[in-house]
Amino acid sequence: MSTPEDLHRQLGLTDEEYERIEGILEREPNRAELAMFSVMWSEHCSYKSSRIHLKTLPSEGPDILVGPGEGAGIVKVGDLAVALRLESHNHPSFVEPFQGAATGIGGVVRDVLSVGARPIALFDPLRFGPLPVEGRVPQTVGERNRFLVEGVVSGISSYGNCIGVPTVGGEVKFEDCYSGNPLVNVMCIGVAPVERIHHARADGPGNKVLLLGSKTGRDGIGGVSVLASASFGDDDADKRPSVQVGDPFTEKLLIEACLELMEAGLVVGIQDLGGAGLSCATSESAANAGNGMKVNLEAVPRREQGMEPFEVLISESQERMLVIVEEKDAERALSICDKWGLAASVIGEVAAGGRLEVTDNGSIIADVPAASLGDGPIYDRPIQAPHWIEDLARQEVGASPPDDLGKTLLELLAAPNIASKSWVWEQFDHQVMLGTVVTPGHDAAVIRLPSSSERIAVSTDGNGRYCYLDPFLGAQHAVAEAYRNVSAVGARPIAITNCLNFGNPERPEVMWQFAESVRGMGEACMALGTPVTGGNVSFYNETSGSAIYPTPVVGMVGVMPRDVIPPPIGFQNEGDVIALVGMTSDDLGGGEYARTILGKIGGRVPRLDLGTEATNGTVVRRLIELGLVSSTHDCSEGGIGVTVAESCIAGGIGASLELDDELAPHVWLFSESPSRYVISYPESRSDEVIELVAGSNGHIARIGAVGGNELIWGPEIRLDLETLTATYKRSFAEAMGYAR
Amino acid sequence: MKFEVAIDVMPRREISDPQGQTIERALPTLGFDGFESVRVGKRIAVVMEAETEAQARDIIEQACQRFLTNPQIEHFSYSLTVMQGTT
Amino acid sequence: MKFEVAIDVMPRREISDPQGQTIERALPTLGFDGFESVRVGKRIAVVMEAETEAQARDIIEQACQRFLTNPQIEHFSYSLTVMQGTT
Amino acid sequence: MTKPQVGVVVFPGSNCEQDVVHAFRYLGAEARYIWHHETDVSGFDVLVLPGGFAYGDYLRTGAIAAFSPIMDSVRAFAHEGGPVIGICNGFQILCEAGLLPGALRRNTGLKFRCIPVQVRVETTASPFTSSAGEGQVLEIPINHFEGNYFCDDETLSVLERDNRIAFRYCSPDGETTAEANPNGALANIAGIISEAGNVLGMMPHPERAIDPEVGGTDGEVIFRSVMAASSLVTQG
Ligand SMILES: Nc1ncnc2c1ncn2[C@@H]1O[C@H](COP(=O)(O)OP(=O)(O)O)[C@@H](O)[C@H]1O
Ligand SMILES: [Mg+2]
Repeated sequence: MSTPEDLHRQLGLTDEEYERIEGILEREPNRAELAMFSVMWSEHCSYKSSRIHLKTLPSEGPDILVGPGEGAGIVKVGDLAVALRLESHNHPSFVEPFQGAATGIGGVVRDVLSVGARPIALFDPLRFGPLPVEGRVPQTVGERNRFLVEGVVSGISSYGNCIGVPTVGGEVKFEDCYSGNPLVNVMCIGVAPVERIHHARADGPGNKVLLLGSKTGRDGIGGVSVLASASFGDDDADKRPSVQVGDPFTEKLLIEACLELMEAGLVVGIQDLGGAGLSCATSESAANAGNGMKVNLEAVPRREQGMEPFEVLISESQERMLVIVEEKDAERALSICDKWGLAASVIGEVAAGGRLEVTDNGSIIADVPAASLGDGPIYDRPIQAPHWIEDLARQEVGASPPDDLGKTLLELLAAPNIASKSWVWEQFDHQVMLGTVVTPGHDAAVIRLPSSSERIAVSTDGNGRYCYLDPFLGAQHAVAEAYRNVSAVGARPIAITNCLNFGNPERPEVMWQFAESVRGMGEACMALGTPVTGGNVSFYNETSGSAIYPTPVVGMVGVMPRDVIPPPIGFQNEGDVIALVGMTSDDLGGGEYARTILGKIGGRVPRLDLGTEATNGTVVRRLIELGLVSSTHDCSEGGIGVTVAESCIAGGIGASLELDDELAPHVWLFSESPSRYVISYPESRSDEVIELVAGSNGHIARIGAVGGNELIWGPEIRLDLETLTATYKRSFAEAMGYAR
Repeated sequence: MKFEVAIDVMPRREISDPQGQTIERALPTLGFDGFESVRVGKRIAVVMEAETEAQARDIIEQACQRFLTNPQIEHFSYSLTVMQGTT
Repeated sequence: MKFEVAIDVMPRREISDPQGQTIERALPTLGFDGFESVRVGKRIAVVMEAETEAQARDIIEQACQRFLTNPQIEHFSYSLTVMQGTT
Repeated sequence: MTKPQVGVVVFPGSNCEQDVVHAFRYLGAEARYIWHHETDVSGFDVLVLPGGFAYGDYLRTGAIAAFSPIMDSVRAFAHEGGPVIGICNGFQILCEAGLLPGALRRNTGLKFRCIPVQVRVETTASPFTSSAGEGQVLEIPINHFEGNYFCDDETLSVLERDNRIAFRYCSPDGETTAEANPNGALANIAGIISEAGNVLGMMPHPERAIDPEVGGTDGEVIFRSVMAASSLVTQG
């Protein structure tokens, strides 16, 4: 049994934090209040360790309508507002991969809905420990990893497909460090007329507060169960589910009902219920409008009997939204919910004066200043560069060439990190809404917007291995690669959102990785003109004291006019010239060749010149706009070798590459120098292309020609298309245990 | 010996069961009254060979715990009968 | 009276059951031996109110035939118990 | 000529209704939504039950939706000879409602599949395929977890005898091979027609193969056929 004195510590609050709460309330908090503060002031809700760093990210620009702070960031595209949000659901997905990933989709969709946007696309950047085929981890660990991939993909498929929002892109990457801690990040894009953006604001004292969606159960309150065990005995603790079950059907109804409420002009303010449940939604929306709120807990529909008031207050039950409406509209709002078969009830009203007053059948449960819950502590945690950074950088990777370059290329194409992920995205409805102009499997997804002359292109990218070796540079690479992917389909990048996955921030090395990553990301975004519209921080990604690679993931949005046609990544015509935009140097460090072929994690992360990145991206976009190219493909993991092979496979046609006399063959083939694109165009267009690139200070070199049904490079590589295709397309399914 | 085993896997009570709830709401609209709660789980029907009943039970319990159910969200029960003419 | 009803819905025998087959194939690779056949169906657990047991059975049978199962591919059986203290 | 009037039924959980409406409008028809609680379908020439997850696909796909109030009107409309198309979830609902025989079970691969497939037109003697060529191969996407068509032997022989199999999964050159079957469907069946010939259920999504900007145009022939048939009826 815990004593009241150390209750706050068991809830994760420090003594100083507790004193601060007493100061705010001018008395001791009661149990419900303590529960609310402990959840709201947790790292997850308060961003207390990350805030001072996140502040430094550039967040303004001509295309930005709403920056960090709302449910989702918003950029302006033509007459439309495009909302974007990237979130993590790492831990829940480790515990129960199917439900964890499913509810992750549910959460990020509600974030986008909460700013008034209709969700139109989903992305799923994923990181797992290695599959058994790689032989990098013990068999049982590999099998567990495979089980996680299987479950996470099914969960996303089940939830995303049911709600009718297409999943059009993502990543699946494998590194040893994610075995005990997979990363399940999910991104949602939404769209709304500019004039219909909504905010999480409870304006207008007297307005009614509606709770709609699923009933409230004891979900997600495991962390504060000490409160109950302190008062009711321990056996109660197993009544609290550690896993939440998603209900995509209710989510779909929630989307339609909320959009109908907004279209009918009934919504004064709206907020999703996520972390900290009602506590957060009520206090935040009230505080955002400088108001308070009166909440009657007895009006909250419950899934279970005998719930304690504090449980109702902090429950994280899924598929719920809070909507503020004028009193006169409450009836109509309720009837719209009823039409969609959704439970809804008035649970309180907006009050002047700034206090959040919670009652349950007349008795006072909590009475706190609404703003104080969101106004948590902020820490400047100590940072220290880890001692191993320099050793890793000094590692020698790839001085001597492999015996058989052709075999090496095939091994890379078969590697789970590189092989086609069609096994994954074929389980996702990526076509519903008829907006997917460029489907998964290309550099970026291209989505057309309803009645608009613009389209958007979106890519998610992140390279944990680079960030492990150099978090500053690694984070810049994440931004640069996204920039390249978006440019490769012809779109002008305009903004990013991010999800920053790190270890325990109380450890100075982790905090250093975080600070460096944020600094790198900020500089890259500044240089490439893509401000940060918001993001999400996931700390404490570690098992038994060993942290994941620092893994910032970037979701980038670009725009392109409807009449610009995104080129395919596949080569198209016999005889076309293959050229490389950008320069290749010895950049095997930290790359896929070093990891997969040599089994080494080390070396120097490729240097990155952001000016060159911008120039080359601009050049490629210009080439696309003018219709000069037959294909474009960004060149990243696995270098020119993998990129050209992918273009052959996608186009169903071979290529012969010319020898390069400056770099060693394996370096030229597999180096991951950034800022490069492999393009192809008709010989007749050669002069125009070269002139345009040279005139923009870009670098372009002819590297071969399209044709035949083999990939040929000097005397050393001769691979027929069928072998390439089978290797690339089947390996992932096989690694997952599905021999097809 | 040959056994017939019927395993019932149900969502744990405190875990929400959207499927059951949706069916529960649908029943009265289809003219079926009186239903107070509906929960949906799985039934797994197994025929197996084991030396003894104790061994059969042991295998079933292990298979349930480790593979057939997820104890985080489900619980299971089972009944086992000896198949006639197989002893 | 209040009744607890457990309805078992199984795929019909002559119809293949890929889910059951997949589990059947997976079990030995996980070290579980002796399984000869596995079939997967649904279990629906119901609490209901009815005047008499006969009425309860009638409702359940109708609900199963018309709604809870698809007789083209499934068959059902059920067991019903009176809940204590509710007569 | 008046435009054909297409009614697209919306169940809670439907999610392809906007795509179907878009596709018909793109081809020059009038298309409107019908909420599942409505019962009046007068004025429509064609009814479509679109894809999605009506009632979350809980219990069985289509099982709950089959009891929606609109279904009696759909039944009456079909009874009077009006053309009805069920696509994917719509097909599942039509089977559950008894408007088409058989049932759709889980894909044998136990995975959801969203891929383009080829189907062979098995009959042109239907209002849904009259503009197609017999044996023509169409590429149309599928998007389902439960598309594994099943019926008993007797029903199958009746379907075959009466020319009521509309489409079968096939290879690009028109062979109905096992590899071309994406879900284990009996006899590679991708779509069937009712006894009276005016109700079509199919798993592939023709509405996803109509607007060239987001997929091929092979689905067009199906919608065009039914539009032509309905304008014949309208002009009557
Ligand atoms: N989990 C996933 N979900 C959906 N699409 C995916 C997923 N993983 C990979 N893809 C698709 O495969 C393409 C290639 O992935 P990746 O190799 O990570 O791309 P790149 O190297 O160009 O960033 C992505 O653009 C995406 O469309
Ligand atoms: Mg790419």
